[in-house]
Amino acid sequence: MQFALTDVPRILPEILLLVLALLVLGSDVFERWANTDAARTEQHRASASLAALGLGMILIIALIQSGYVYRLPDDAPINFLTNIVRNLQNGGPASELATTPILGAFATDDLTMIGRLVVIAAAFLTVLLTYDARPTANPGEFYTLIIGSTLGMCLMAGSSELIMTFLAIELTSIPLYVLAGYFRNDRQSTEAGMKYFLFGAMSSGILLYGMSLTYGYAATAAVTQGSTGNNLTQFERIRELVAQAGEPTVLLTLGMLFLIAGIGYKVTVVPFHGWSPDVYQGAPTPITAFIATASKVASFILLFRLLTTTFPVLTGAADVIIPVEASTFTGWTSLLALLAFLTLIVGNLAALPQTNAKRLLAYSSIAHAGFLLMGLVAWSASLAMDREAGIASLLYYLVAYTVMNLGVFGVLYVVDQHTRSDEISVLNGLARRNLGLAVLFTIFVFSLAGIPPLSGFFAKFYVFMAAWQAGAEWLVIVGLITTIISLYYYLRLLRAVFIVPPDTDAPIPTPRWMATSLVLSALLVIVLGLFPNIILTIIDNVQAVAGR
Amino acid sequence: MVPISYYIMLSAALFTLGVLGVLIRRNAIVVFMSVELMLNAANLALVAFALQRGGIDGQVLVFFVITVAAAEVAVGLALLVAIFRNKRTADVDEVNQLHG
Amino acid sequence: MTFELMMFLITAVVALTGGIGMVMFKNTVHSALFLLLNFFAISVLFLLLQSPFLFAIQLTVYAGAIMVLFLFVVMLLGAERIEDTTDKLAGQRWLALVLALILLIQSVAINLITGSNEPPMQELETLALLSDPATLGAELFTTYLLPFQITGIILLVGIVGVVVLNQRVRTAQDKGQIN
Amino acid sequence: MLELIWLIPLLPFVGFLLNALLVGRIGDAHTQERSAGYVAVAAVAAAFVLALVAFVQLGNLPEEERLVNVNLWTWINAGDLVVPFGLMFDPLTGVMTLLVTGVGTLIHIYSIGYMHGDSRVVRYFAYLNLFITMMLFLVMANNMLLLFLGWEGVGLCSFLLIGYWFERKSASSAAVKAFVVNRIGDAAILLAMMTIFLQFGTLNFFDMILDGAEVIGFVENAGAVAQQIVSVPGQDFRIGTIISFLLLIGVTGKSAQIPLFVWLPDAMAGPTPVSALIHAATMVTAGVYLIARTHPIFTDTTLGLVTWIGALTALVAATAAVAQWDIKRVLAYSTVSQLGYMVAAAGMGIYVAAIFHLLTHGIFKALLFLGSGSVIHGTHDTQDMRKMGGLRTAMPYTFVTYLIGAAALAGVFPLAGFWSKDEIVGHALTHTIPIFIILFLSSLLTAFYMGRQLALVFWGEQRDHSYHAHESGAVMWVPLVILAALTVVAGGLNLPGSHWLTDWLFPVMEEEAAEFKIVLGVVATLAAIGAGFGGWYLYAVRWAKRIKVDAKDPLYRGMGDIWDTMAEAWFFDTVYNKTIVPGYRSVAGFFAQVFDPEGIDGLVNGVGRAFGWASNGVRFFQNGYVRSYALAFFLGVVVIVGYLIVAL
Repeated sequence: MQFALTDVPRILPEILLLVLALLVLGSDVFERWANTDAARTEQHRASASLAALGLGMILIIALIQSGYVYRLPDDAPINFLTNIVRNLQNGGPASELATTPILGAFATDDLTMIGRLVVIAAAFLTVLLTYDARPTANPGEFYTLIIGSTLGMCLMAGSSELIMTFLAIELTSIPLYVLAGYFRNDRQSTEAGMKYFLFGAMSSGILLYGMSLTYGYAATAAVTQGSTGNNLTQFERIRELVAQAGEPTVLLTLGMLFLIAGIGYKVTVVPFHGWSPDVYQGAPTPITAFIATASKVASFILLFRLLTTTFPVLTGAADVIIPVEASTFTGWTSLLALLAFLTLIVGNLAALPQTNAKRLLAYSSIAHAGFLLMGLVAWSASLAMDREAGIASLLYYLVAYTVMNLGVFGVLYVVDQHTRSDEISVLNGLARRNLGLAVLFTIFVFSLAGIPPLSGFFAKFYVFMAAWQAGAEWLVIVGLITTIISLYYYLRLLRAVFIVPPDTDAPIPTPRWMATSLVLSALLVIVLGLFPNIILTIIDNVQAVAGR
Repeated sequence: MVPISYYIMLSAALFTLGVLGVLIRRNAIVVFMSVELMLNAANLALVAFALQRGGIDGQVLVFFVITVAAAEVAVGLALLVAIFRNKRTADVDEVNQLHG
Repeated sequence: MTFELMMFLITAVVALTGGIGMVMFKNTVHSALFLLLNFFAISVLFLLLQSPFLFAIQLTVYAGAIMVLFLFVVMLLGAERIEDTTDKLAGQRWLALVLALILLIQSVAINLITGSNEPPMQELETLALLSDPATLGAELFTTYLLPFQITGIILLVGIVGVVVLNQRVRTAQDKGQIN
Repeated sequence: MLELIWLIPLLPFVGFLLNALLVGRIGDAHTQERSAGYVAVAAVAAAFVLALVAFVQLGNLPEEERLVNVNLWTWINAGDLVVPFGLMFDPLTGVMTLLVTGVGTLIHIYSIGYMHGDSRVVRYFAYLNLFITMMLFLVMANNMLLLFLGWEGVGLCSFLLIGYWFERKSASSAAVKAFVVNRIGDAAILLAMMTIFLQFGTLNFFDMILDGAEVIGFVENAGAVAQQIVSVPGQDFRIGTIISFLLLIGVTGKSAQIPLFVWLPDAMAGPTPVSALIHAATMVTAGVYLIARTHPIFTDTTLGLVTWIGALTALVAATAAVAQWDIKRVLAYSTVSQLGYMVAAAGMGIYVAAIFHLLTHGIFKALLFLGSGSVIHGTHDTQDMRKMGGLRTAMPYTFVTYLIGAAALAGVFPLAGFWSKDEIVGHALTHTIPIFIILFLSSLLTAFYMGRQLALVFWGEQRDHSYHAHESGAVMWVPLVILAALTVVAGGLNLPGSHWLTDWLFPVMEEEAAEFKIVLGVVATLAAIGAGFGGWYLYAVRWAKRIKVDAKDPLYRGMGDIWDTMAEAWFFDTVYNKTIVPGYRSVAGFFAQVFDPEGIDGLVNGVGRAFGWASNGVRFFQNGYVRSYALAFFLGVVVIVGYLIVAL
């Protein structure tokens, strides 16, 4: 298997991200060299604007490539412009090439494309948020790390092979460790960085052990079947070998468990979630937003691809019951159902007494991971149609989750910039200090709480529906109950914003680009709620790829 | 020839030792060393499986792991140094300002 | 008992000693040295497993670069001091021990369940091919080209990260006037 | 023209947008206040006119064609789940739309006077317009999902408006309480929607064409499916029973029925026009509308339950209304009680009567609330009736209109309340005797507490002289007069003999006109007059001297604890506290916390505290030590692996 020239357009967004990262790395060098505030602001703005522009352009290129907005007809006239578009779209998910992953390692199907778009958009909005912020030290490096991490996430979304998976996770994580601890003179930030790092390193150990066991099973199966070829790390190959071997052994299941645990830490699933509240609270707010959204999206897509392509044999039921017959392990769906249950309970209950807004939202984000898992649990449905509903609901939820969390953390960041604190009490009387910001905040929080017609509502409704159809009724009921509980802490935030009088009536300014980022997120929250079809039609494409 | 399962068991034992180190040691550097031990244990199992299979892919994975581990160690130690500057300690238990 | 088995047993004992020593010894430098011992043992095991190339990089990268880095940081920070014997988390140690024991038993048990039917060993011809670094190299630049490139990016990002975290900038912020 | 019905909810929405985005930016506070009021009133009034036109046009269609579906766009198209963003207009929706926009317009006008001088009045009108929009979505939706949007939307506006005077602690906690309690009902509605979709494969009410394809509706096809039996281990249920039971839970939340009625009395912390519009005339009747809309899906089992819940709520709330001092709380419990009548009517299968009572009640209860608002306004924010008295001379318009409203509520011939309530009580006589007795008793209580209220507010001497009572301005009493006039004539909607409403709703309900029982009518009126007179006599003549500020009610002497129980609306936690020894608390701390008597309180804080206890347990593990997190991580792994080994 060789890398072909036609593969280049297929990974064009990734290549462009790399180029952008290198450009940004050097960007602040060309600005004034001084330690004055003005010079630092100048450096910061230079890097931020380059990063934002670049990410925006890559987003547009990826959109053109995807063909979701506009698909070049086959009989289009040939000219310079159409040639570019055609070449781009030939590398897109709709082309023939996309049916097989590049070198068996990197799939460029619709699932990857959606993951890419969400991740790059999240990075774009994050960078916009930071544009007007107090300048960071070494801005060029700061944005390079964000872009590098984005690249890793894109790779995670498309990874269809174990080595690639490991490398993509590391490429995502290493910059995030640094970013979480970026304010190295801030104790909370360094603490967040270290906790994230230690936990991440440990999890990658677990993940690797899971990989070795999975590989071991595949190797044993290959030897017994006399199969040859050096591609036992590909998801697809493992699935074939497992299928031919018949009864899956416990070794494979063990490997799968370790893999789930290793990725589970990234998607903040209880009991692998311990690091997340601390890191979310301690990390710089835009980084928290980025970790909570983009990294989770990529991880969920990876988890989905890994589980459904590698371990369809081990799917099982959506029930958590003691198996009646020996030797019937009920598979990863029941494991995930159990984890979803724990995640919902722990995430929502722990959020109740929090006094720090960031920490509260961290727990809320854990709780949302529980809802997201329900979309995966729906894979246990016997009908292909219901399984498709599961993946569609998962992807819709991921998109909605990303925009609303970026927004809500963004508002906190604006307030934080002004007040230098992220306790709930600093939100007091926000409605009087900046009504527009308060309204945006309300939109995001209501969406998180699942109030129609915002996208958060339909997201919840859809995963509930999918899980219900897959036979996880009990989980849906738990989900509904925890939704009611969650309302209590979301309302606490709103109560602070609208009801509790502030210490001071001094207005909180919203800088232009921060406001742009927030308004974009809010618009998406509303539009996706009112016209979910816009992306549901796109998501429909995924089912054809993943729905085997 | 040595049966492959011997290697696997040794690997399991080393992995467990690594886990134990993570759980009971308080010096962040040692915790990190224990993580390296876990990685090594996994590497051992990979190479053993690769031999049994007669394939090269296990070895390739190990190669990548070693390379990435180098990068990870560098970043990790840099973080440790940063936190040491702030707190004058490498004890993970002292780093617990964020909780609740 | 064949020579190979004997070699394996000796190295295995050394590796385990290294691991146990690393976990047990209170002094960080001692732990590091025991880990080094373990790395050596594992590199020997790689050799036994027909992987001379990995043997070499295990020695150079792990035992050479990484361990030196560890020791360097230990010395730099003066972090080699001995840990207190009192643990703030009561019961953590015992819980951890029990947990590790269970984990070990579980993994061994599972390996025993599945590992019983040992498949036949590979033929010598395959083994020779397998142990040739050229095979690995060729694979790296064809089938695994994409991951190989990504490794480069990871190293780059790692360097950037390290520089950012530890570069000394003479600013007001660093003198501790802010915060 | 009927294709343009989407303009009806759009107009108030435009009003909302104008008020929310534009009006707050122009001119000084005075200009803002005036223009906000005008914009809001104009938007709703225009919607009313449109609704009227649509209504007339619908009437011109042949009877079997009186169902218009207007799908604006395909809202959701995900596999099987195809839901349009679609509105409908049929006879039932028609009358609801008219009620919402008509009463809504009057209350908007009234608000201009009532809210005069309030500092955030622009926001108030914005919320009010948003509420009308959402309410219109609720009644005009042609599918469950859009109905749910309206359902949540009105809850949201109610939350915002109850907590409008958020400086008052009672207002903000009442708002939270209302929202959270309603959310319990909403969760049930969500479950109901899922079950409906799973069983019928659709969320639309009626068959229609969507994107050129035939789409079925579940209400239209309810008959066969609803009777199918599903087995839950140990028990067989009809599908319809499950769905309708879930819907019923939602109804008890929104329409304030037992056991979820507790939020409504507290909701009176909002401005009085809000109480009139949302918590009397429109939003709280959404539950009754929902039952009427989806009635084919209700099975006999659930309908029995519906009847009993309605009847018991009617009685419990009526007794509670007797024992209140706050002028608005009397009306609040009275609303709960009257909603009980409607729900009971729906349960007995006389949906037309339920809707009839919904309409008349919407009119006269709005009248009463606005009247009480006028009283509160004229007495400078006094709400305690012990501080009032003798207001009939100071506030003549308010007095006369209030008298008419009270008589209508009591069911005095020939006012609107007489006709609508009589239909329900009369049917109960042929349906189930105990229900009849409960409802009849409740109507006696109704007359009694209205007599008591009239006596306390308008008769006797002014008991507190800290204020000078005055009549409200024309902008406030004109709506009162209009509503009073409507109260007199609204009975004509469904007079025996003509029964126009029954005929009009026939395409939806397919119900025959009820037979009018003249004897019962006479007895009921006489009883109502008697009980009302009794209430008036006791409080205005007999005990007039014993009513003082902060004094106990004269009836308290004879009834003691029973009186307290009534005053607390038989509040379950009061009963707990009276009957269960304090030691019980330590044993079942959890329940003690849930059913804490003080507070919002009981429920919301109780839940918060009870879960707070649990969440502290969760937080215990989040102690900040990485090693603990790692331990939890590996504990998880080991337990799962252990499970795997056991399973093998």
